[in-house]
Amino acid sequence: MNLNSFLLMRHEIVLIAVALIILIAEIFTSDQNKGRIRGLAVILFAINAIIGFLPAETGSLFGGMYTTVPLHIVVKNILNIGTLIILIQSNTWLKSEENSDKFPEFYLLLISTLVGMFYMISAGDFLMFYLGLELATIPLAALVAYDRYRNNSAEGGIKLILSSAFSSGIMLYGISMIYGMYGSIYFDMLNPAIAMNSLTVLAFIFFFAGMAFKISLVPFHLWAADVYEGAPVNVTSYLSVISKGAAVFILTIILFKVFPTISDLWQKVVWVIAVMTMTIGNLFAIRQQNLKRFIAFSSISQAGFFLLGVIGGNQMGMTAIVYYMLVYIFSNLGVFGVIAAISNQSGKENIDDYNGLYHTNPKLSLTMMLALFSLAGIPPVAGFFGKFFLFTAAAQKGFYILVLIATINTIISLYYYLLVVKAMFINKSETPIPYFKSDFMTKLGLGLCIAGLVITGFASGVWEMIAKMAFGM
Amino acid sequence: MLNAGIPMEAFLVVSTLMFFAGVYGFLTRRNLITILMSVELILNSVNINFLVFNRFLFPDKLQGHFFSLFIIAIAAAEAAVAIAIIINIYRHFNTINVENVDKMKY
Amino acid sequence: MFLLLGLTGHKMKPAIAGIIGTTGLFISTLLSYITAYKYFLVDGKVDGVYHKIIAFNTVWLQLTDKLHIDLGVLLDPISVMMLVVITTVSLMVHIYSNGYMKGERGFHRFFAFLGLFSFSMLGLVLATNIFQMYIFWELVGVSSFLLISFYYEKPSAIAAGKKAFIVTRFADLGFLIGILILSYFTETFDFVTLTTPGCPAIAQAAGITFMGFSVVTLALVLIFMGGAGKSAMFPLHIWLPDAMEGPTPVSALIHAATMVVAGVYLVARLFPIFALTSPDALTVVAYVGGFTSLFAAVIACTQNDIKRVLAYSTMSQIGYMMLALGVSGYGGEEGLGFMASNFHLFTHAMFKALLFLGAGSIIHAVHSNVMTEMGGLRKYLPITHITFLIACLTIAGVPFLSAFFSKDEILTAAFHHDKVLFFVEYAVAGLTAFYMFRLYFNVFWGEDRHYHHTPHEAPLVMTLPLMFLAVASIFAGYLPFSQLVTSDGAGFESHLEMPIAAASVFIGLVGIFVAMYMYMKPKGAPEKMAVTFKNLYKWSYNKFYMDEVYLFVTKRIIFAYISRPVAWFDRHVVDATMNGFAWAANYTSFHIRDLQSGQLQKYAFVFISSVLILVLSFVYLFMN
Amino acid sequence: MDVLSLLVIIPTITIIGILFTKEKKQARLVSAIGTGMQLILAGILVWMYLAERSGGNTAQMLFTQDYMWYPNLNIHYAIGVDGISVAMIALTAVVLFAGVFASWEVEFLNREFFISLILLSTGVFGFFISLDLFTMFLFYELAVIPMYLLIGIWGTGPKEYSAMKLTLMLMGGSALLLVGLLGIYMNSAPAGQPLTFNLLEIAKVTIPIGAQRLFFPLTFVGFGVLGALFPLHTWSPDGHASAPTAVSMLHAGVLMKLGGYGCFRVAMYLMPEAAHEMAWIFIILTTISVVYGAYGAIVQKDLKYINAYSSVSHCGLVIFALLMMNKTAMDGAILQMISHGLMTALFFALIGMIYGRTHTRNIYEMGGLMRIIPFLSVVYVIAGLASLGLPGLSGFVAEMTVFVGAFQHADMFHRVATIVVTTSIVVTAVYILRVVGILLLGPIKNEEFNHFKDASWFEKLSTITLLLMIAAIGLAPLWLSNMIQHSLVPIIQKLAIAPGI
Amino acid sequence: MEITVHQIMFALFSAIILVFSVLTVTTRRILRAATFLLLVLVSTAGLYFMLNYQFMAGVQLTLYAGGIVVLIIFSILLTSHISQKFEAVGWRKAYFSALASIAGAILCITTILQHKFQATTEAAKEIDMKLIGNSLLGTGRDGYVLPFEVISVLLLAAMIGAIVVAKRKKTKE
Repeated sequence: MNLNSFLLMRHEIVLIAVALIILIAEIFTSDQNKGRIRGLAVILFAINAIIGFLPAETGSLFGGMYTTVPLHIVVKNILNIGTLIILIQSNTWLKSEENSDKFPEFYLLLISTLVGMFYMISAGDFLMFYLGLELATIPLAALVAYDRYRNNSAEGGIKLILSSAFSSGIMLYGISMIYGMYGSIYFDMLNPAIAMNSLTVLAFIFFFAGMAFKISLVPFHLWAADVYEGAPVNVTSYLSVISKGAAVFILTIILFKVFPTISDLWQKVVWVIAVMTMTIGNLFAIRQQNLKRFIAFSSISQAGFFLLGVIGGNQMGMTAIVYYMLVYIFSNLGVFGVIAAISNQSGKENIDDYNGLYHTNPKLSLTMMLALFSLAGIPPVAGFFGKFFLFTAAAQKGFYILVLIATINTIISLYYYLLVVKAMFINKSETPIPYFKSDFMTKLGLGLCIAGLVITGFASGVWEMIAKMAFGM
Repeated sequence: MLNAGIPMEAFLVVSTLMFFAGVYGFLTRRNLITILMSVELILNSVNINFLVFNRFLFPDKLQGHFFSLFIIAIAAAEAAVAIAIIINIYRHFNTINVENVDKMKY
Repeated sequence: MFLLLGLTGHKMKPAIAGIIGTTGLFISTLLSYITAYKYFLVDGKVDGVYHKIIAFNTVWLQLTDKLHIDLGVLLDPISVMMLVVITTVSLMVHIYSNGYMKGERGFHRFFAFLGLFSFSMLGLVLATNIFQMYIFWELVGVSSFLLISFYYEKPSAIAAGKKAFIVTRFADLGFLIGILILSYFTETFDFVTLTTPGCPAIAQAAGITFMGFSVVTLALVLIFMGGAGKSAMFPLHIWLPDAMEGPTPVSALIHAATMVVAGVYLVARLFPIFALTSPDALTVVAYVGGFTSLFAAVIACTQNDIKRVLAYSTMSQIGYMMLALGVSGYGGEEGLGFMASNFHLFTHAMFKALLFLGAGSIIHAVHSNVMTEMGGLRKYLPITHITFLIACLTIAGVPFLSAFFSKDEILTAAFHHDKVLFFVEYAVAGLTAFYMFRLYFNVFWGEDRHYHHTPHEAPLVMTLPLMFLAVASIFAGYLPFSQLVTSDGAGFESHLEMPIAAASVFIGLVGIFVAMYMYMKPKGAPEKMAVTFKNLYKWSYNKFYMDEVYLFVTKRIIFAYISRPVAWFDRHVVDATMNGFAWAANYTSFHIRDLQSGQLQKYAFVFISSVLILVLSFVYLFMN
Repeated sequence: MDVLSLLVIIPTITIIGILFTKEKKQARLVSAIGTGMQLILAGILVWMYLAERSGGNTAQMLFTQDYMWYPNLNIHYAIGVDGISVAMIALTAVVLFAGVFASWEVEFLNREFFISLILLSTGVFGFFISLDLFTMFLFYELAVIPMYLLIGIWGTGPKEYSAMKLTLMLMGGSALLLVGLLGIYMNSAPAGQPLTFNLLEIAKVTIPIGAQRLFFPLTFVGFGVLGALFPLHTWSPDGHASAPTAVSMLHAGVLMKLGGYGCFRVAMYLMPEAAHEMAWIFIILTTISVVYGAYGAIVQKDLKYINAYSSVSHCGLVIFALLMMNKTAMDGAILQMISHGLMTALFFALIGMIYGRTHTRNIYEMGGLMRIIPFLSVVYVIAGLASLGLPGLSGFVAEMTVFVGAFQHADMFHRVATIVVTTSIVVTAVYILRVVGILLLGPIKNEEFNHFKDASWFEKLSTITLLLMIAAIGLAPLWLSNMIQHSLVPIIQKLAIAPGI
Repeated sequence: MEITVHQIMFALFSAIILVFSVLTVTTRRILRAATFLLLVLVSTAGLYFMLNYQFMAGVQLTLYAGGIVVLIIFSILLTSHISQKFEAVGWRKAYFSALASIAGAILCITTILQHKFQATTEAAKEIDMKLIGNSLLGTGRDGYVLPFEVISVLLLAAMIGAIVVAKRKKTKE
């Protein structure tokens, strides 16, 4: 073990460094100059994201507690990009008066949760996994409750932290049983050992429930909508995009790495859960008025689509998941970017408020429409490709009925996405949201999303790269 | 061995019962703080599991032992944040009755 | 060789003025005369038989490897004869219309339609294959529709046009299915192949039976249905009387002389198959023809609208022709009926066109076509009067006028074949004479009515065709038809059978005299008659309620019991099911909302119970 | 650049061009130029195609291009055309061109309107040139989705409801289709060889019968929804009734053809055994469709509803004919697609123009239009005649080919179905004449109507373009029929090899 | 089988744990609940002693009993009156929760009891502080330096989070 091998943990280390620099900067800047920290944070994070793309070695550290493979790096980079966009988007909001005394903490908390996710991704044993999970959750609860002046924010925070504690309790119970049965917490030791028996089933399901909670799969999703609604917009986007994406990926690799011997079991579980998630998420989304809540349910159902890749249980599925994660980041952040921009400007978050938006703010509406279409899986935006590949992955394993249910669910989801489109383009309003000029950061954030949406699909290179990495797994 | 004559399953039964006592508490208590206490019960029972397994089945490595150590640490951190939020809730709602914290629904 | 395709040019021509249309048709007429001349006289018979000549043929649409629709020109005795008939009558009508339609709105349109019609009709008769015939058959139907609804602001005209089109369309459906069946079994559309006696395709198809009938019979009956539709045979006749809503020249052209005989032509065209393969089908033709002729004659006796009288008379006469075909055999003497039918077709075209144009002239003068508003017109309309009288005499079968010959041939053929039909026709001959002279006397004799202005004779452009046709009506009977137009192309000697001829002349004269007695001077006799045969009169006056039956079928059954329920079903069942899915989604969505109660503990409860349920189900799923 | 990709590129460039326009006039001018070029290109394509064929090129697909897109999944951007696609492309170009002129006077958000319209057409063109099922599906969805906005924003009546219904039902169809396509993909190559989406490649293998039984219905119904297969046609009346003129034209005229085209090009071509096995179900459904649509049309009061039901009937005939699986019937099906595309587009254009004047589509509120707007009325009558199958116009050619072809089927069931289907020609006549009678003929019902002006130049251009095509096909169908029949050969062969029931 | 001291101790601790666990979640006085929790935690430490995990027992006592419970009591004092008595739990909620919990407990226990854990083959290790220390800072397999570092980040983040959330408004004077 030498210094060089620490570079394997480059992503995490750089992130922690960024966090520390921000912390130090906060301490040593006067109140007048604090505003610059925002710029600093974005720049630092951008640098971090770029560093992430530098070629890296792979391997494992700490006796297998930390492993990194190319695919991990890809996923981390994707999460970096997503977080970068969120940071850019949240700039306007953090500028506001009410956040003036605490916005540097926002960066700290956000980055620490990202670190948690990175560790989860690279975890080689259940302990690291659990620590990463908590690191990705506890500060997040603080972030949800960040907006001290709103009841909803606090309510969201308490709901998140208590239910996550509850779920991690259940998950730990499962892990403890696995440990008891197979005598290790290391993934590489467990992998061949796990066999099918009823206690394993119990333990697996307890564990799975914990993960499902994190991804907000039905029926473990109930916290999600309330928390999403309560949280500040940018935190919601972080929750629904980065946190969820990471969790899905982690679930997948754990299923692949730890439980391949009982894939019969978990494929069935995932099947059931996927169907429920897609359907119930959609059914709830239909009748939402608050856009954040709306997107909360929509992203619940999106999580169900991710499971189509999970159930495939092969490289194809893995690639599809990672690819869709990227697409999903762009799409959902596009939606959230618009919601945030409008929410910051006018405080309006209801679908009805968006009536006639196209006539006053055409560019925002178009962005929103493209992003929604991407979520619904409509060409030519990237969501189409993402969904298609997910379906292909599931179909490859012969889960045609599941694919059929999923495609039917895309129709339901299309319905409610179209409701928003309808509000913006078709409905007339006496008092539409007036025209406003977005600042540079908002434009940049949305621009990145649009570019991502348009390019990701047509440029097959992205997919190919991920596929190559996934095959290396 | 200090535990001679006591079957491992007995420990597990105790911990499981404790676990579900915690679950019951989580499901029924009205006060947010008591809910937090229930969570502690749950985590505690998990700790017992880890330690028991470690001691009875895999004594030569300390994996379970350290796992529960970290769980305790995390429980503390969690409690800290949770209590901070609870206090915040108290400021907003003037109560910490969980049933009143339901402004967002459907 | 005959440049007949030049006729095609007609349709393209927008017929900006009647002159162009007339001129164009005049050229076609000349061409067709030349054709007839060359075909019958110059080329003449080969081996004593008129051969079918394919003047021109090109593949229009390749369907299967064997089936293809061609466009071409087929010349044989009947088609050449039809050519002459059509061009002649059409030319007359064109000339006549120049006067009749003067000052009407849409004068060009009228000539354009007339041109289209003539083109289609020629295409029909010259068709080399049954599908080409069908094509032009449809075109004829459409142009007929257009011409009937010419006065498109008059609701009755629109209704009549619609009715004509739909009824014939319905009949065409039978035609089409017949074609499908025939072509399926014989694998050809081509007339020459089909009508060659002993054609192997037919012979082979004849062996195949379906529900007890030979498929050929089935096909032929269906095809005859098409013919019956166009030729207004019972029960598909109902459109014809209404079609009189069209301008009178149109009635003359389409509904007297040309289009309505298309059905006869069709049967004649396929005659070898009928006669040789499927006598059953031929019997159907005969009886339908016979019944229609009687039925129509009875109705004609009671109608008041002069054009309607003529329309029913047309039906009756076409019934004659059909019957003649039906009782005919194939070849030589046996084919007397065939010859007679075509003969009658020819003569009928002349005198019926004359009658209609005459009627047009009367209407032109009186501005009404109701008989009771006319009377004593002989003073005002001398030329019309004379020509009309000639026509009436002809149709009544007065000796030495053209119809006398053709009708007697038919009666002869019927007499030798089927006595029942013979007596029917015999009665019809009497009725015909009666109703024609009822018309004649009512219009030209009797008292003067109060006219808005004094009726005056039509201009020369209108009377000239009358005169020409009158001449034709008189002398057409002297054409040696039995030499020219026969079932197998070979000629035979025909001669009058005196007893039959005498009897028919007698019955005709009886009819004339009865009419003269009743209508020449108003004596109230008709009313007495009407009272005596009250029910018969009433039924006949109301056309045996056929229209009502149709109305019932269409309005009540098709509209009320098929279409409306279909539309309702579509909206309230099929569509509602689709909407039902959406509704169900919303409904479920609403009813599961309590799941999301905002209560943290309920969430946890769902969480833990889901976990337990999953465990329970999967443990037992896997342990068993 | 190859000629086929240009078909997709020109619309894209047009869209970009419209984005840069400032004024309404410019926007429509650019659209007109773009679609005009597209029309010319389609013409050139037809010419090139015929030249190639007469030059003795007998490849199944011409002008093929193949670019690897997703090597990992073996997804290509593969394009190529045969006679059928060429015909459909020409149809699309004509209808699009006419559509742009028919919507010349769209005022509200006109740039967006033209963009959506052309985007839709891009999808259609792309669909017809695709040889790769993936790109085909992509273009298919691309063609469907702009409909929502087009109907929702520029439509009339209960436009939001209709737009939503149409979009959802069509996307529902594509949901089934997607599963079907994936199923085909998964069985597209023998074990061990790379899977493929390429149509021609898949055609070379025989998909296992078990898989066929599963995926044929999915694919067929998936496409069938767009082809208004009973009982999944209900989007059609509402959708068409609410859509703006050009959209109805393009949708009924072209988009519905995607359904039929997909049915045989994908479902039947690739899965012939299952097609044989299950044809009877769909024959019954389409027979119902044909007759039912026609009867449904009789009692409608709204012009567009009449036409929509008539489309259900006509499109039902398309699929019906396809299912007969012989050359003639399929030839007829394609002719019917083209013919129906043209005449229904013409109908909708006219209805739009009439509506633009009278502001009602209820036939009982109108009457005597012949006198007021003779040009439009005459064209309407001709369109009507084409619809009821008058010889000399395209409808007749198509219908007769279908009937004769369908009747050639050796099986009694098929022939009986054919006879049932033929009865629709009478019913068609009834509803067409009913409309003509009430709408155009008769006395003028409303005094205000007297002020109407007859067609303006762009309306004339729009209608005459379509009319000419209808007449051209009706008068000289042989070249088109030959072009189609030649291209049908491989499909027929594949169907013929497959064992019957 | 004679009853050993250990068994008696175990029975005692278990009894305390179970009874007070239930009491913790059922008592209607909040401070009592906290006290009962403390008792449970202490008895758990007792169990750890029995298992020969002195270090863990110590941590349990200090961190859990000493830290968390105190934190909880503080917050109780901040947010409630000491003598405050809760209303009784609604019967439906209690009933269903109890049902779920009991069912869960039965399910888990039967499953556990059915399962035959593999008997140990390893020699018990004496756990002294040195071993614990070495393991905690070890970098190889069964070394826990990485979790150790990560949890420090976690604690930092949690601290910041707690501060951010609990910070009062700046007074704008």
